[in-house]
Amino acid sequence: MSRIGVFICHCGENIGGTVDCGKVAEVTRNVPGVVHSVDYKYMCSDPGQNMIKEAIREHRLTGVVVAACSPRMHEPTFRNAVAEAGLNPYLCEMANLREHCSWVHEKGDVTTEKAADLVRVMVEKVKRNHPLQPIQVPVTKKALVLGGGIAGIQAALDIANAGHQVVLVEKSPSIGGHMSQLSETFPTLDCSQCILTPRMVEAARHPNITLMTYSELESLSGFIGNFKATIRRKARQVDEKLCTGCGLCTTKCPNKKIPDEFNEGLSTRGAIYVPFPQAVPNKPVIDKLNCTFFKTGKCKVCEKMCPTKAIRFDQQDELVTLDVGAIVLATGFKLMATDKFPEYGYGKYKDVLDGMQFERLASASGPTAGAMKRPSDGREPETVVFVSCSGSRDRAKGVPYCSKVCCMYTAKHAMLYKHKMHHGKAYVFYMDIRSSGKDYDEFVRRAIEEDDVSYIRGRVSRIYEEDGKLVVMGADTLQNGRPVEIRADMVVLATAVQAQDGSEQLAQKLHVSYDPYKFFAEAHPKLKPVETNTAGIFLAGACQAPRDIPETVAQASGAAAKVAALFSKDELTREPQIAVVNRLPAPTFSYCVGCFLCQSACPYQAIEQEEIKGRDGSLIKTIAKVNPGLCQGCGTCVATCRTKAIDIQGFSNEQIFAEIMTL
Amino acid sequence: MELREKAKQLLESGEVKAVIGYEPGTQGARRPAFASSAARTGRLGFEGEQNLASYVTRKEVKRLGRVAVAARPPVLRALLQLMAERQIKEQEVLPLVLDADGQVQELATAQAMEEHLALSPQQIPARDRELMDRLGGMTRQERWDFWQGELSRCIKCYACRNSCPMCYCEHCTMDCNRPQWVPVPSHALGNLEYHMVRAMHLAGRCVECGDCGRACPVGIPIHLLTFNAEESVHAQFGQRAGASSKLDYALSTFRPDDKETFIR
Amino acid sequence: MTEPFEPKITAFVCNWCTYAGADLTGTSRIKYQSNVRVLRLPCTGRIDFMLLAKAFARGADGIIISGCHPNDCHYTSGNYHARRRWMIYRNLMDFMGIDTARITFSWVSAAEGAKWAELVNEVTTGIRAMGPYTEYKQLANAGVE
Amino acid sequence: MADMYQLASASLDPLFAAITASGRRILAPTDQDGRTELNPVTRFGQVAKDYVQTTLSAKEAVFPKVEQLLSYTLLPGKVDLVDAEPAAVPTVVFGIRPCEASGFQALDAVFNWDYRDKFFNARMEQLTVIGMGCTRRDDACFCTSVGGGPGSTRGSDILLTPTASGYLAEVQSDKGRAIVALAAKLFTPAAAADKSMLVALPAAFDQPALSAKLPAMFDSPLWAEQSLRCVGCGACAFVCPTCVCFDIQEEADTRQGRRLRTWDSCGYHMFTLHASGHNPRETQGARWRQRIYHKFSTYPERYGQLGCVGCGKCTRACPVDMNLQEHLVEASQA
Amino acid sequence: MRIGYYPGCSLLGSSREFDESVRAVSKAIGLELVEVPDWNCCGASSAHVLDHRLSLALPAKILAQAEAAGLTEVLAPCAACYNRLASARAALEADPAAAADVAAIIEMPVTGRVKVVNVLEVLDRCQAVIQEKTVAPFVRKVACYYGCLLVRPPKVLGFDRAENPQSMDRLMTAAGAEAVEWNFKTECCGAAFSVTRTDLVARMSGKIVADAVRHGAEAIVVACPMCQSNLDMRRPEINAHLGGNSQIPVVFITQALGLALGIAPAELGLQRHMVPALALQPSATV
Repeated sequence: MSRIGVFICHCGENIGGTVDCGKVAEVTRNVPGVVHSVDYKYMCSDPGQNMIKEAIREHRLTGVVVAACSPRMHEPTFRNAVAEAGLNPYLCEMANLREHCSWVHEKGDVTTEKAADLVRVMVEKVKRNHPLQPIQVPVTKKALVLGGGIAGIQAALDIANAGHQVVLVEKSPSIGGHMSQLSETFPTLDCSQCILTPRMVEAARHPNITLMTYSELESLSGFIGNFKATIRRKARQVDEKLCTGCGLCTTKCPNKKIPDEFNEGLSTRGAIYVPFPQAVPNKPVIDKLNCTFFKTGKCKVCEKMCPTKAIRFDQQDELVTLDVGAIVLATGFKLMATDKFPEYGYGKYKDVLDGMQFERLASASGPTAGAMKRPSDGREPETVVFVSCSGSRDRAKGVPYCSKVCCMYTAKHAMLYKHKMHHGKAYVFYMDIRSSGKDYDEFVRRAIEEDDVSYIRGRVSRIYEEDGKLVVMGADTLQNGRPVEIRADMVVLATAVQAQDGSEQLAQKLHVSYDPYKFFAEAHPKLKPVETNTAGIFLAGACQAPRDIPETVAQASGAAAKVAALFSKDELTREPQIAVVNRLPAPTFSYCVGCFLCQSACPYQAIEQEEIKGRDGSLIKTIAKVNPGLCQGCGTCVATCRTKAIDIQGFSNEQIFAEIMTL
Repeated sequence: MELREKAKQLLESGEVKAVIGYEPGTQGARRPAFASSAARTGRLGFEGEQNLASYVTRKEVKRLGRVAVAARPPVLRALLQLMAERQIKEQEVLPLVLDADGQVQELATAQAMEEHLALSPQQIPARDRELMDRLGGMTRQERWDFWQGELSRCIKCYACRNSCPMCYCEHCTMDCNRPQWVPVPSHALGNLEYHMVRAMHLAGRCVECGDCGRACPVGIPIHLLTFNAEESVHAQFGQRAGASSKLDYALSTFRPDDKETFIR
Repeated sequence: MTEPFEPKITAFVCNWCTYAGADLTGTSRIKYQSNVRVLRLPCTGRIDFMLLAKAFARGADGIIISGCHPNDCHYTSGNYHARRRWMIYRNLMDFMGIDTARITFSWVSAAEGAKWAELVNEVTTGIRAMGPYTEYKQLANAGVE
Repeated sequence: MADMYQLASASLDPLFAAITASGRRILAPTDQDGRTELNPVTRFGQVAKDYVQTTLSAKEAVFPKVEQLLSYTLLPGKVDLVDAEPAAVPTVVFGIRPCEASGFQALDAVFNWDYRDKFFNARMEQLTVIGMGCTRRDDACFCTSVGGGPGSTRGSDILLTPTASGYLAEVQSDKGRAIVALAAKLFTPAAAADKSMLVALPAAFDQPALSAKLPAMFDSPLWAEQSLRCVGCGACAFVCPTCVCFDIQEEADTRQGRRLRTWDSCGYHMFTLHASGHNPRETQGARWRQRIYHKFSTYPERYGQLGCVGCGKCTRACPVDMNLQEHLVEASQA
Repeated sequence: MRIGYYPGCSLLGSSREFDESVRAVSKAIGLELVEVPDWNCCGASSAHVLDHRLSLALPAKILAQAEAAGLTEVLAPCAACYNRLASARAALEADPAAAADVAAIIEMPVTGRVKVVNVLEVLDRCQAVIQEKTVAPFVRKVACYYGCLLVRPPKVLGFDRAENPQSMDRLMTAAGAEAVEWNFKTECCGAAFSVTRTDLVARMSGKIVADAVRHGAEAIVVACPMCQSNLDMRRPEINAHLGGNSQIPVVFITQALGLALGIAPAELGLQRHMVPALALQPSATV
């Protein structure tokens, strides 16, 4: 006969303000099997937890129901408390009176009745709980970091410095990411590459870090502590060991007209190229789509040029499989595509740029060596218009969210322009200026007050070319929407920050969830900002949402800390809510008939065969068996099993059935 | 008669321990018949309706050893599905079929069975199709009343379950009592849930032989329920039970683009 | 004077998306009608069709089943299996004359707190309008002498 | 002691009217699109013509397929228990065959053996049986092999035997007389018993001899062979007028519940399955043997009567045609 | 193909040539126009700024008439009519209460069954036929001018791309023309201010004409009576404002296509323009 204790939490006014907790305690007291039922202001407080522990001893409880907040919040807390009182932690269940009742319903009898129902349901469940033992799984102390931008580099360095192995995978030929393209960085205007390149080099040199550039994740299986990742190492057509990075090969490539990704198409490169001077590794790669040899079968000029004979036209992609215990996602962002702005002539007029292109234009390592020359004719732009929120906060463009970094970099751009062309005129069209952050607003004020950038509060309706000028039609909403027309030489659109291409597919490979805009979703908006819903996979940087550099670095270190914590133990403890196949004494052995329909239903290949043999060794029958290491406890097999031979510990048929029968 | 000689020969040679076919029964009916020795093959024939595949999984029959079975298409489908569900092995059963020119043919391998089946298209008998369409044309309430009327006669004798070649579970859901999923008594709820479960458990597994309906002593067209389940599986997922000895169970597989219209 | 009919609605939800989504509804303090009783399961893949039948047998007037959107299943494919199961089950129930309008299947993600509230309200109002599922409630006593 | 009357065909409608008027419910064979079922009727016109047997037996009238024994509610610290009272309505079962009528005595033997079952008796007290002698038979019939016959009065309160002009009514009991009293003028005393229209049915085997040899045949391979084709369902038991096995089932939620009695069958492998997993009747052969032994050996031993009335309902209901008579003949020849 | 036809007032008056050319082209490509019986004013361009219920009731009545006549789609060539009908339909679909109210006013059911389509949508469907029946390719540079009403609000109309529509360009290219890339495809022409603030219209339409000319267009192709009349009828004021003398003709898409299909200019009302357009006929090209 079960002896259940019920503990109703007021959660201050959160529950108590809506639900008559005393009443609930009284009602549950009369439920058969309940020997103790009380209510208290804060069950999660020490005195609250002590009440539970004492009650367990005093009333020799065989099960505990804590009616409080969501089990997703405090289940561990109370299970620990119960365990400390010597009861198996899995004999404790929570009824969700807060998130699922008091917070969503009005004060009144019906709400109190509902609360009582929720408690009764859990009482009946816990009556049918069984003591469970946590499952121990080994941890592979090697991390996989996807993305070699500042986020990935930072995370890799922190994990490596904690003494663990890291594999840093970057899809492009060099690490560095977007940050390596930036000219200066707000709010300090220090040179981006100057602060980034040392980190890049450090990562490359670090004994614990294995760099895999020009590589991508092919597939992933396994689970926390025990992932198996397959990486595709795309063929560079260059033997990295032999190559010295002298760059001779790039000098004579006949095909020179390929738009340069690093310079955002503002300059061109050859078919064999090093993405940028400070690239890490500083080894060239052959762009097969544009390589004359790969297109026509002739050429091989670079091969002739190479002093170390490092060119490999026959090199193939290779697949590498890695065992890793944790994964950090740091795949970054992209800017909204040009075809989204016909009304701004973006992609149509050479002198309408996006923010990243302007960075290259302003960068000392850029196509103009930092000189302000507009792309179309190389003339110095006398008038430049900066349009913030190009796409951001615009439902019509499918981006209702704020891209966060634009206000700041637009101010920076205007400043950089003014610093290079004191006599030039800079206008900024904006909706609101969002410059919250250390020294951020001061920075914007500086642009307006010291560098006299004219900020116009209003949207731009259209940009068109008229005799060599870009006519920007907009409105000034601070002057009752007076139409504004500016004849500019160059326009810079602060286009929206969007999730990296292919992030949806990547998320599906990794089984992490993502938001409607394909940014990876954190496990909890506040309390688990770097975790994903899939244990062992963490997030860093703009792949989760628009982020500026300081935030990205902070988050990356956060993710690294999580990984380090995970790696601090040799084994990790997993919840025992997994499937089991029932076993009975001979001659039945099990209700399983061995049809193995469950096998194809299992997402984790966790269902194995078990042969039952008689004393003489003869095969009696073959039944299903669950591998506790692989089973994650989804229960799909349970719903598939006709004989009800498979069940889930903690969500068993008897428990769920009783819950239904209580309502 | 051809089957008799074949049976004699198989039994005498010891290739099989018994031959399952049909023989004349009461009131001119045909019924399943077991011949475990050449002497007992005298009345064996191919004509009969029960799905003989339901015998091959019974332990009483398994103990006999390898058996030959007079196999009309539904029987073959059932045998293949049983192989897919690992209840029998190729070498345990020898299906016998009549070929085009009336000769008895052995289908020793699953492949041979699959090929033979390919010749005879699977379709629901016109009478049943007609009734199903009639039901389809009814309002929901009319269908409810129809089935409540029919099922009120059910006495839960389990003739349908026990005649079904795919109902081989030693421990049926009906026998589960922790928890007692389906009420044992044959009151309205017990009957409805029993037949609901039976149909669901046969969805994607029913070979559409209609034996359940044939077996029902009180004449409830319960086979329409499994037909419905099997048909919606075929219509929506293209899979069909008994097509192959390789498991392709619609309800433990999926396509990410499965099309449904009702999930919000 | 009889009091107005209040439907009994049982919801089967997965732990990772819809249960979390319903938590979010709470944290966002979005109010909804209180008729629903939520039963938490690991995954929609775990939801045996018999659970639905039992809920009706136990007197539910309406049922909600909800889990992760396709592609987003925490267990990668539990919801796909569930979807297939429901496609067949729904057909069969309709064929048997069971009122499928009383069962609402839905995908509610951990981020869709508002959607959960909407869903519950729509269903509750809808079922209230349909009235009690009397014909099913009567089954348990029909045929018992 | 049996009083005999003539009953004109035309008198049956007024008789039905009188019975109904007396507040009795009449159950009689009716034709439901091809199936002969026992259903409530009020007019003789509703009664099926020219039938051999109903599919189910009339035992439902006294031993329903599901009946409630008690209900309970869980209260803190105690259980509130309510006994069920059988709602027994005065019932006349009309037109069942002599074989089936005699089945009631086999039921009575069990329900009143050591323990008097209140539910059965309450219904039995309210029951009047008006049997109908057989002018037809089919291949499943073998009443004459088990001590019955097309005109046997055993178990009937009134047995009607078709005659050229109408029916011969043999009134067997006070219950029968009570019916006659309801419409006395319809019954005209009959001098001689005209049973010429009854169908002839020679006995197929020597039952006493069979019963005698059964104990020695327990280990015969015959039962296993005979039962190979049996699928182990309960159809035979459920349609049988004498099969009395039942199961007690509790149906409960977590607060209240009820206890029900429902038909069961010794043909099921679960029937004798022990909690340990051991099953004394592990094979269908053992279960088939049990069925025959129970009816032809155990019953005579314990109750001094057979557990089989030769109605052949089991044979007709069986999905695989396990013809009982045929198997009994085989056994007696073995 | 059979489709409902709602000419609206302009097509009977100031823009008869639009009506004529629509009918002519439809005939040529085997499109049967069924005029909505007993149709009334759509309410543009004043109703929706004066009385909300009226602005819903007027279009609702038209659609109800169409439905009663067994039509499922109504072609409204006038962009203003098209916009009003579609907007009202959407508004009523979204607000059952309003729908009921309006139904009471017009004493006809409001079901939303009848869809509203504009000229470009319909012609777009008939691309294949048009291409095969084209006898005299319209080999000219044209500026396709959609105006503001055909594509906005995108949520309601869901037709083409609001900022950079393509359908007319497609159609003209198919007919042999070269659709120039220019800036004012959807800019406002000044519309109803034509009468009250001619100066304003001159300025706004002026920009449009100028930009079309600047991009080398030989004709402006339109699908809206209001645009057409502003760019055409107000040309003197426009030229005065621009201080130039642009003679670029402004024709309806149906007129342009009509010529390509070999229909006589007169049937297309090509002679009715203020700025001479007859020169556009193929014969004149050689």
